[in-house]
Amino acid sequence: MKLHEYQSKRLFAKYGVPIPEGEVAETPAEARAIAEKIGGRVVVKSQVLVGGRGKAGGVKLANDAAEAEQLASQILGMDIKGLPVRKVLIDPASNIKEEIYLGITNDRAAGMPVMICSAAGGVDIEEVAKTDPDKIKREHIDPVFGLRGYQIRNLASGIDLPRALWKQFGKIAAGLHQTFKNTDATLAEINPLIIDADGELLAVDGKIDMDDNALYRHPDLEAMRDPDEDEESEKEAREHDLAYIQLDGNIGCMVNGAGLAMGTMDIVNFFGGSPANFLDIGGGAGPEKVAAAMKIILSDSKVKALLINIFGGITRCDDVATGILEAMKLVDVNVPMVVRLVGTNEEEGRALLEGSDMITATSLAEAAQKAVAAAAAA
Amino acid sequence: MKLHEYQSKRLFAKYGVPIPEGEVAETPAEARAIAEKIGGRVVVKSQVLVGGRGKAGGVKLANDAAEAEQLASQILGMDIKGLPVRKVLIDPASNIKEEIYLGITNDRAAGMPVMICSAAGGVDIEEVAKTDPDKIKREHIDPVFGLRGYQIRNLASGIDLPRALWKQFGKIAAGLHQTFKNTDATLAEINPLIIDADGELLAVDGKIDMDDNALYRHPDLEAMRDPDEDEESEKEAREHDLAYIQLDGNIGCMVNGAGLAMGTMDIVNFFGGSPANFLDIGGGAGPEKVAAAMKIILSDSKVKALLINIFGGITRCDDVATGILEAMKLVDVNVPMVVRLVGTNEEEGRALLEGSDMITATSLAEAAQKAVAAAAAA
Amino acid sequence: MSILINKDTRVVVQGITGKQGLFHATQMAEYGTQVVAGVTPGKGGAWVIDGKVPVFDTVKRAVEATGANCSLIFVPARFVEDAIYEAADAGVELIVCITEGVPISDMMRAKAYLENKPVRLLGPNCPGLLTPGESKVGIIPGHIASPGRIGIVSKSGTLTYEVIHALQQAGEGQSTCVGIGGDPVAGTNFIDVLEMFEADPQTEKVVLIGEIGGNAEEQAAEYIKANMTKPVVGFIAGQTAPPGKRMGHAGAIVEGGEGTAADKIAALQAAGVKVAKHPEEIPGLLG
Amino acid sequence: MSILINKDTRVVVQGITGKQGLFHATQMAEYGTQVVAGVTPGKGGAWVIDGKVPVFDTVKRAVEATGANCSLIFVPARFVEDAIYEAADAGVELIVCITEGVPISDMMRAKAYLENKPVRLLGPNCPGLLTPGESKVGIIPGHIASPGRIGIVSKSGTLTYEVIHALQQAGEGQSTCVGIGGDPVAGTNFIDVLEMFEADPQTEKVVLIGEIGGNAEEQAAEYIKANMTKPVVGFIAGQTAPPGKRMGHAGAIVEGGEGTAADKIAALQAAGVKVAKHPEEIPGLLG
Repeated sequence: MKLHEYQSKRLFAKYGVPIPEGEVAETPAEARAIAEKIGGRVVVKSQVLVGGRGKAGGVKLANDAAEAEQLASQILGMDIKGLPVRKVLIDPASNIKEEIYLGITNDRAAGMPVMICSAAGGVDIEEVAKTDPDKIKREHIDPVFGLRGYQIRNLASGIDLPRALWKQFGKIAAGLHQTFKNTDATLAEINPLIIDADGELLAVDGKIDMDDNALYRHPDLEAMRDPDEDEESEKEAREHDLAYIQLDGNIGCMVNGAGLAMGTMDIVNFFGGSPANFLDIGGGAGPEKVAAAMKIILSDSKVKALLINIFGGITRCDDVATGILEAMKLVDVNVPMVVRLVGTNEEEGRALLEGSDMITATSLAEAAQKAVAAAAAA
Repeated sequence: MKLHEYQSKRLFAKYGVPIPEGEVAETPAEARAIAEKIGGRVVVKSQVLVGGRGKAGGVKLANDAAEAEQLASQILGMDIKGLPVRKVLIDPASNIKEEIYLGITNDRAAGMPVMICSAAGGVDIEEVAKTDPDKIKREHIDPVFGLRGYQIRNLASGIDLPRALWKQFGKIAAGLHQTFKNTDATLAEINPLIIDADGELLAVDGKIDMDDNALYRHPDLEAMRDPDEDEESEKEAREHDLAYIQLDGNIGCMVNGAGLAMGTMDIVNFFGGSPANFLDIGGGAGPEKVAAAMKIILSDSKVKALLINIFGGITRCDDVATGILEAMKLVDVNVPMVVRLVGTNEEEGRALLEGSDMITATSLAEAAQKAVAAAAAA
Repeated sequence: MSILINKDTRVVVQGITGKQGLFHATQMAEYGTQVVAGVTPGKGGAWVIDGKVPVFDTVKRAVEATGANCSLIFVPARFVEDAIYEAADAGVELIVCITEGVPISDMMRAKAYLENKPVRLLGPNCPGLLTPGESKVGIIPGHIASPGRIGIVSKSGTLTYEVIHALQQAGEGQSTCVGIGGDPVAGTNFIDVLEMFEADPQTEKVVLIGEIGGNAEEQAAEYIKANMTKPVVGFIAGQTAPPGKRMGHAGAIVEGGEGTAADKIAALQAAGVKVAKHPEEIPGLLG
Repeated sequence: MSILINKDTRVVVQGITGKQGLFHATQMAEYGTQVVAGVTPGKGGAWVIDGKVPVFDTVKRAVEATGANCSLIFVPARFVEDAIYEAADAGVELIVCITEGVPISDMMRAKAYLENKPVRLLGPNCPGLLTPGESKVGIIPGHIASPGRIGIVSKSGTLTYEVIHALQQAGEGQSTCVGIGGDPVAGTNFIDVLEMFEADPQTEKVVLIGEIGGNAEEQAAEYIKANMTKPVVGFIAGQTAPPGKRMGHAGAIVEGGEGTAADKIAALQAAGVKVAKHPEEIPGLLG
């Protein structure tokens, strides 16, 4: 789950990171009022959960409150990479002398978080990492011993930060780490962390991605979820604890296991078809979950054929078969269904489905080919 | 630094450990009032920082408030192993069904704390450890990962605690660990942790020893220090950051380094003398500290000779010599002084003392023998 | 021979009285695995699986009483971290964690805890392992496999079943099938298992099943190039996955251009690994 | 030969701009120790000891710039834990911590951190080490010692000086003198050092100086009995210390009847160690 810039920055501020004193507006009038309160020049920043807002015209500088109102009216309601802009953040404009990158993410290979810092902030840090790797300084954070003072000094020293700013930088780095740790984040970054004209550090942009698996520990953060982040159907899937991602194709896929779901998409593609979605019903899915999954797939009008590929392990084929039958009572299945059941309780599952109106398959290739053919024929 | 029973129990209670609802009295009248408030039978418990209170008559059961007042008047003002009783704790009397021992201390060899539990509580646990070691269950606590739930279950299971009490026991063990950790304790114990007639767990006695080196992190706990714990002179020594312990002999010893201070006491003893104290002036002691140390030693009227043994490492012999000269201006040195200076800046030190009225020595044996002789002659 | 488990492996199941735990413990027992104990705090003293398997309150007691040397974890995600520590401290040699949805931070701590302890963790979010004809520890359906010479190591559970199934159709049995799980931080990685297969006399050829996200496949490719004498066939799932979208497994995501299937396939091919376009191609590529 | 340090040891001093740090760094440099760098956060760029030793803000930079392989810690007690981690992460092989008064809980964490890292910690609350004629790292006065065949390992600083002094009077030089410190939790224990002395060709005989508290001397006795071929002479301080009173060193206390001098002396004697009644008896017992 991703947090908006304004949500991320407020969390950072809670842990002692200095941020601009901005506020969020949902209407141009609100934007004007905030800009008046701030006084002087302000930035109007669209709050959408996607990168490249600036290039898309979603971040603008206003010289006064009237201009802020006018820009807000432009930006609110924009569509940036498919996401509607419903909120803008009005921040006082900063005089930027230097832009620093400061972020924490998990290093899978090391099995621990890593704090990353660069004097070349404000741009795509992955680009810097490729073109100028010496400009990136890293400190791994032991998952139990935490971020230590000397590690922060290593970073400050590594990017040649003026010594007068070390103390302030130390507080910001510690605050960022506290935020990362206490929110079970997978990414927490300040980019840029600026040195302003007064020589002070200020976090003018912020980003937090959270570990969905740890959200149960953070009901307050879960409540910050932006309902626009995902498609309606993806939200419904989440409510049923299903991993579902809508794509552009026309073959609906219902699979158990993330790897097999991806593999099924891949083989559909390999045989010339186009998957309409990724859907993993997860381990041990019962009939209710299967029925919910079918309903979600079929709610996508692009779907011309349905491919159900179940290899039973923790999931039992008879449970899946029961689920299919239940769903067929609740949902009007108006597309051809290709079903493949293999593994735990496969015979029971197949027996349950016998007599229903569906195409069956034994091998994965056969199932994929039949689904591709059915979709093409529709 | 040791905490009193009532202080320890209040800290435990802060971390969720159930304790009797008692209060502390400094006069018999207060004791009566508290006993009246509690109602029924109460225990009157002397609060002194020494073991064996019970055997010394410092813990008594009162049937009513009048008896509590009378017992308090007996106990208050008692002297238990040299310590005056200035406070009594009035606790409601408990109906004890079982007595459990539960404590945490540091295991030096393992380099980590260890939680110790036994169904044979209420008595000297070290005795149980010797006579019936199987009755003692231990779980080492990783200093960074902390006490885990399964470890508490291992203990509960190990002492065959009735399963109905596991949840309550889990909270108590976790609370004890939190207390231990958050106070930087070296010992935190509940003995006994009773199962009362209602089948509830209750911490009826408690003890916390803190790590003196960590007291700077706990000004609130430092404020709980009992001024009666140490001799006046020991308190003064602590104010000057000197390690001083008064003993019964007549040869005052001023030494740098704890090991050498003990070694000096040992050799005085070996040559037939009797050390009046342990005193380590510590590493890098300057003149003020040396002067304070001399003053403290000489404030003990039993001292008949003064043995100064300095082997300079981090401590500089010239600093010590300057300190001795300063002290001789401030303190009336009316006993013979034997001085031995060896090590860092020894020549400068010896030069400074030249001409003063003192006995010098080169070897440790010589210094000890001269001090013993001087004391015997006094 | 096989790797990690065999007919002598004695398994304690943590969370045996839960629905999934009991179902799969029963399946394992039926398969022939020595399921010697279960653990559920507060339920010690019970017996499950036709009254044949004793339940204990703690893993420590279970190990003391039954000599279990392998623990299988089915407890809910929020209890996994503690369950791992408990198993490790009770002295088992192998911990297999089936549970999915464990927070990354929990696993990073657990991994740090296990470092330099004489115990191996497999998973979490993995299907466990199967040594056909000897023992299964986890949820891989036993009846789809048979003993043979192919070792399988995989990030994905159900894809593993597909591959076993395809091998069976081609008449190839398996030495041991190991699911390492698809989470970003896992106890055992490809290289650990490849090393064991390289040393295992029964294993003649190896199938490696990866997926998008991270760079474990790239690291495996380097290892294979430098150290493996046995032929390896690979498959990478997620060639059609759009970047920035998490594909079910916490680890299966293409982030900032890293972790793509194309990169992984290229790395494996550069290491001499034949990479299948879909699972059913694998038997043919094994030769 | 010697153990732990020699003329090639390159020392970085953490806390070099403090009064004690600077005094002893200067003494060390005068003795001939290669004091190659100092560290004080915020003072990087300065030069100390007659402008010969550069000061850095971090140990990392100091090590990168000077190739230091040993760190000496003089920072105040509350900063010791962090200083140890910093030195370890910067890649030195030996950390010597002189600072006294470090909380036990800090040291327990630090010890856990260093476990299985390629670095040795000596101390805290120790006088450091001295290889006469080659290098001194710490505060042992150099001029009282001379090169020779006796290895010394000790819990106590000033007692070590006494013993060195007594050996000198008897015409015996030392291979290396190692102060392990008197705190309850220390980085290096008697056995670690005994093992090194046993392996060191220059060391022919060993002096072990213990004190009341804990059971490190008893463990050392067991080790000596089982593993040492070289003669060991012992001395235990605190024979006249009253129980329950902490004798200066955080570890020097007889608690619950454990850790008495009598027990330790008995254990050493049972291991064939001659135990001196006072320090000046030691040269005679070495034979």
